[in-house]
Amino acid sequence: MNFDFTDDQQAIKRTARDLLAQRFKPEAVRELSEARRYDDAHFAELADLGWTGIFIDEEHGGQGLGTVELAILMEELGYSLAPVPFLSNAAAGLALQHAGSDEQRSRWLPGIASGEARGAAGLARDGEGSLVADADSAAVIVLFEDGAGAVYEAFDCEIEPVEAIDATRRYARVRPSGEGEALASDPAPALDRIATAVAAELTGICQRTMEMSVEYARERKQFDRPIGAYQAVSHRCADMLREVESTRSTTLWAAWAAEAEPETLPLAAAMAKASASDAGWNVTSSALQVHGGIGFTWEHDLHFFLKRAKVDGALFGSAREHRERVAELSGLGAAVPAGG
Amino acid sequence: MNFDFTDDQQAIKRTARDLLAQRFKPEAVRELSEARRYDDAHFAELADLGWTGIFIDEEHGGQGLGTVELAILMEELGYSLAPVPFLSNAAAGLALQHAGSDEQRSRWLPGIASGEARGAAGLARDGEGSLVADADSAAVIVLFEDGAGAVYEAFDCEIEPVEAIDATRRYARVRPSGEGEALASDPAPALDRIATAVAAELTGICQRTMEMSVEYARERKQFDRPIGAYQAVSHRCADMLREVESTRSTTLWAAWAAEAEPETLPLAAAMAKASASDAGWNVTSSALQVHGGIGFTWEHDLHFFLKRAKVDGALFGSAREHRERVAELSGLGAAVPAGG
Amino acid sequence: MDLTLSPNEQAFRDELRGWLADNHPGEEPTGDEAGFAFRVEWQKRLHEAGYAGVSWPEQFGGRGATLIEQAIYGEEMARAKAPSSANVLGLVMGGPVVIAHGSEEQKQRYLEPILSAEEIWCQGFSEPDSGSDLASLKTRAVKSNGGWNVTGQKVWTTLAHVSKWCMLVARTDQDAPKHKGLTYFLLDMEQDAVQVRPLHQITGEAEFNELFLEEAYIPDENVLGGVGNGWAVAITTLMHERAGLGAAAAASVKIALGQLIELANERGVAGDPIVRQQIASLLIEVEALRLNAWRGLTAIMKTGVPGPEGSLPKLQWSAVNQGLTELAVAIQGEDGLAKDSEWTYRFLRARANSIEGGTTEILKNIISERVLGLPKLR
Amino acid sequence: MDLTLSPNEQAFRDELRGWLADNHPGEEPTGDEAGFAFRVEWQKRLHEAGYAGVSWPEQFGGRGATLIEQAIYGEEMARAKAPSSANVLGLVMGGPVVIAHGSEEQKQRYLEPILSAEEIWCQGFSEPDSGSDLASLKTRAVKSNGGWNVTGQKVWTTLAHVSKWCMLVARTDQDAPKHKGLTYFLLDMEQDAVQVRPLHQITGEAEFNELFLEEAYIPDENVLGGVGNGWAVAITTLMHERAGLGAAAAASVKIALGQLIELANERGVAGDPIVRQQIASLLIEVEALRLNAWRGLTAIMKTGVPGPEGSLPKLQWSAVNQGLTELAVAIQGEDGLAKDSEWTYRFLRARANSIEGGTTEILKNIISERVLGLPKLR
Repeated sequence: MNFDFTDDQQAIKRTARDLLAQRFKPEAVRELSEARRYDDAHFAELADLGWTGIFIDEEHGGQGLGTVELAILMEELGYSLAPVPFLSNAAAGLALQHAGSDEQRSRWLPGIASGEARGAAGLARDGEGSLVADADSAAVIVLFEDGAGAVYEAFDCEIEPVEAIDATRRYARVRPSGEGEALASDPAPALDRIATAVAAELTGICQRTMEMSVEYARERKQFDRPIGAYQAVSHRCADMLREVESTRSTTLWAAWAAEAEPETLPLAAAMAKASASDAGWNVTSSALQVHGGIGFTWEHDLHFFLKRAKVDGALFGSAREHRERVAELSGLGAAVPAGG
Repeated sequence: MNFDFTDDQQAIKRTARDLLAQRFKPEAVRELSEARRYDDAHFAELADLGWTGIFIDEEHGGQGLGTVELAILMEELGYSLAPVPFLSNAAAGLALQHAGSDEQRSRWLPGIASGEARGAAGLARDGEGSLVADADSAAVIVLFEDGAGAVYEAFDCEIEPVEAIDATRRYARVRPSGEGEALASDPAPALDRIATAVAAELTGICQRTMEMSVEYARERKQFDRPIGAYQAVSHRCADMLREVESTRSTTLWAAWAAEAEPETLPLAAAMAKASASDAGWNVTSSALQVHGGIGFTWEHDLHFFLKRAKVDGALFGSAREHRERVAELSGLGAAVPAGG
Repeated sequence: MDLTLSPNEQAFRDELRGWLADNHPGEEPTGDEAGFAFRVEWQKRLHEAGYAGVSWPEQFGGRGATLIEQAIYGEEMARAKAPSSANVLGLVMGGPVVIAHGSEEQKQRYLEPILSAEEIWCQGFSEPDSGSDLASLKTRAVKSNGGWNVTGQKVWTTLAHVSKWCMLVARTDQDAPKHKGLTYFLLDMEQDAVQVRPLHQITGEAEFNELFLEEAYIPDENVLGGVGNGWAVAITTLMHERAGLGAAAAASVKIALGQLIELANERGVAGDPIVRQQIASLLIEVEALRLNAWRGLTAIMKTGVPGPEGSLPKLQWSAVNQGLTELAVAIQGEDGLAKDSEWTYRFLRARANSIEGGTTEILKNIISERVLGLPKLR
Repeated sequence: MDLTLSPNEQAFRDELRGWLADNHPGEEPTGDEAGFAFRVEWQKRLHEAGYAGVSWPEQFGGRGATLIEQAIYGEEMARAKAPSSANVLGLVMGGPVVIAHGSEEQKQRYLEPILSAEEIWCQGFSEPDSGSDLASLKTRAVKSNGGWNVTGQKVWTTLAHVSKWCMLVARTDQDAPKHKGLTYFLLDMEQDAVQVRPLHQITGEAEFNELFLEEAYIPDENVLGGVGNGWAVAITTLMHERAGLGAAAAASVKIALGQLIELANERGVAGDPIVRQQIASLLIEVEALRLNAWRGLTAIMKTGVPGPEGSLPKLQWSAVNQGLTELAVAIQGEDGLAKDSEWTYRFLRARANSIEGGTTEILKNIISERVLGLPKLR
């Protein structure tokens, strides 16, 4: 029983923390976000480092590592709030890696791993994806609906950009014209990994905004005391820690289970995403309250984190939807459709 | 627009506060509760004062006053935690007064008003009342089920005492043998008034336990400060005030509407009971946390309040049930049966 | 106890309601300048009808409305979705503070242009380092020929860019203790020493401004309430900011809840047991807020002092408004996250509700210390 | 990262699980005395099998189990619903503190009877006026021929009525500052100067006692860790109280959640969307608690210091246990309010969870000051 990362995993985390801190200084994140654009050099660099293919088979140009390594990267990408089309590409990769046919994998995974033909993925309703991250720069798009997945060539889809409240990432509405090609197998193992990856990103966002809050609460003085000396603030920060660490624990558990204990993955992933979606909003909005007026200004960086956390909370299933899944997997019987 | 009580109403409140403070000193409440018994002299005195018939027509031996006056008494009875079979007798009286036939009223109301032939009332399921206050000392019992009400002679019912967690009041399971006699009209106006009366009692319980908490937080010192100087405690007390005053406001509104604006009563009563059921538990359990270890001891009086608040919260509908009713009355369509 | 309106209150409401039906100017045009011009016109019309400064005594051009009438006024304006007045701070704070602390000359000079919206007012209290702790403000005023030179920075000054006058609190005595040594000034915004910079909020809009003062000049006659009395004068202003707002807030939140219920029906989740519980909780909290506000007013009118319930509406309003906008966004799922979706702005804007006009933490301090009598944290 | 048990850990668990299957003594008999005798027998059996004091070094009759093994031990005991040991405080606190601070003689004298349950131990720390603020305790020890006379009152002393020894902290120097001048004693309970009075809790049971000391005598050789070092010694005891409890707590709460799910099915509300959300939230919180506890242990084993997550389990346990018992009562409606209904006792008992062993407020202070490094309130 050991929660520690291996030396390799620790190296990945350190590298990611250092590199992303340099590439995505607050000014850089702000500039890209205000323009709602990416810098291709950023993504190219991550691809060269092999991050984009970290969990993809070596035969398809990846590193053949697992979901734990992906989660480590995702947490750091969330911590740095990197505006880079990584998550959606990884999501498409996970879909093809874990639910694609041999043919589908050998056709798409190399481009996803190298970043030369990126993928995007999202949930669909009536065949249409209403909020798919980075669909506008993808070569292949995977849409999930009712426990099935379909693969589309991007040029077979009508892709209408959507400006979400989260300006650190590009989103689009995706209307496939053709039928697309069904994923070969049950997409659940892929969806569970994707949910885990989003939970990891949220963990990083929460960790960062908690640190910003603690830092501010130490410095900011009101009534001749640092506000962090008041329990209204300090206990709020303690509650943030509870949510951050609980989300990290369940997320690492799910990431570990993905390869080491697959029978546990569905429950662990649902718990991780439910916990992360709630924490994402609770921690970032609580951080805004700690910062007071300044945290409500555009000039302060907090809102970029808060808005991405809000969107991440909904991507690939809300807290409520994942809790419902937890109930179903825990002896409470089949789900009752919302609306009774 | 005026929330103030009339001079008469203020006189009733003052008298009740003073009298009950004398009759129901903490030692007296403790002694009666630990024995799970009443002192008949107490009830007789309240009957002589006309409290038992305060809302009953004069022609039936009552004072012909309204729900506001009843609510004033109920709040004070809750504040003093008087162990006396008042609520259930009043509930039966409200049922007969507002849903009984002329014959039913003239038969039962005089005994309820004088206290010589007391009533009891409760909700039933499959014809059986599982927790009816003071059924064991009642001459007439009213059971409500599925929007209808039936009146039973006590001797037509099997009455099995139930020891509830609330030791300040006697309870029983009621199994009618006969059919009973249906209430003449829709019992809703009666049930709304009963819910309002219970909400008023909860308001008094919350007010009292809030005062106990504030008092304790002023006196109790830890780390060389009164604990009330710590925001973890003082903000907890501020939250108690929010719940107490909000419950009082909605309860007074419902009590006023009962006679002055009947079309508003259903919504107001549901809001009052929902608010009161939540506040009853939140405020008393929060008071226990403020008191710390001593509040967890039997020797401290707090638990008597906490336990009655818990039972009152369930009597005549839980917070959730009344919120569901609020939703139904507010443009969200018909209720969906719990369980989907 | 009578929760219906008295004949006089009824008459006041019916007259106002009728007037609004005939005079409502319709939707506010988009664009800051057009919107502002529109609100100026609207205020002029209100003024002509005697509906500007309803709380002001009649001798100063007001209507001398009772607290109840003021609350009715707020409710009716919200009900009718009437635009706000261009000079809202002048009407709600400026006028009342001049009436309470001003000299005869000051009353003659300032009051009428406030009512007519010819001179717009803004408020210069908060500073970057003085948010909740107002008395720690650093902006300093130095005596100089027949007046004062003021240097410092203010923030959250709504309307500063269109204002003629700023209610400014500055430190005139560096040596006096925190709460002493402050003075309340009326600053003429039309001078180069005053720089206004828009302050963008997380919604992207610039509802507020920052104010930079570099030796701005204020003549002695623009001191309000006497040198060194700034704290006392400012407090009365803030009192006026609170009074009667509860009822208006409740009315507008009730309208928002109605829209939320519409949304739930449109989205087919009105039957969802969880959504029903959430909306019911909000409905109950709003009703409690409304009733607490009215109870507070009747207590003041009866006893002169607000009851405990009067301290709650601001707290409740911010919680309810945040809760209902969050729920509205949640109900829309992914659609609710689009930047320009109907509810998104209100959802983001609501985050400030628990900060502006007294943070939730400060309000709970006030309740526990002044209402419950708990010891102050020393 | 490997969340499976290592071969050694696996072997430890399998051996224990097998032993429990063969040796579980069944249901504890009702009645305090019968129950206590039962737990004494049970501890003797554990001791014979080397399962008493698993955390103690082998040279002192323990098993020298790693933190992980201690956690496994806690989990397995909870899983098997094994009774607790009669001398739980002696095993968890008494032995470890004697081992850490005791002299050779003291180790010889005290350790074996703790393991064998021949001498029961209790803890005399809290006082009526010193709950969270332990260092303010007033019980005073005055030097007198070859020992100390102790006078004062202690509270929450579980097992005092059957104890031979009390871990007592008393003030030996009235003039020294609060945290100094305290001394840690081993008090012989078998003397008239020690009066034990049962303390009834809101459940009606008397799980705790009050302790009244009137010039109780303690010989010098019963001082532990030296005169004046009481605070430091007591802190190590409290540390031992925490370590490894998280995993055991998670295991027992998981069992309770299983019973709650059964109840929901029996009562026909397992399909209720609201109940499902509530139970799911509890399941998630328990899993997080379990994982945080294990993460904390692996962090200590790797680095020697607990990670931030290690400070959370007690906080989470009390919230979850209160939440699940409240929900169990709510699900039963009016039936759940009967004094003797299955869940009622647990529901009322749970109110103390956020107070005993460190109030939620104190734990959040510790987290914000020691884990997050926020300034201490001065």
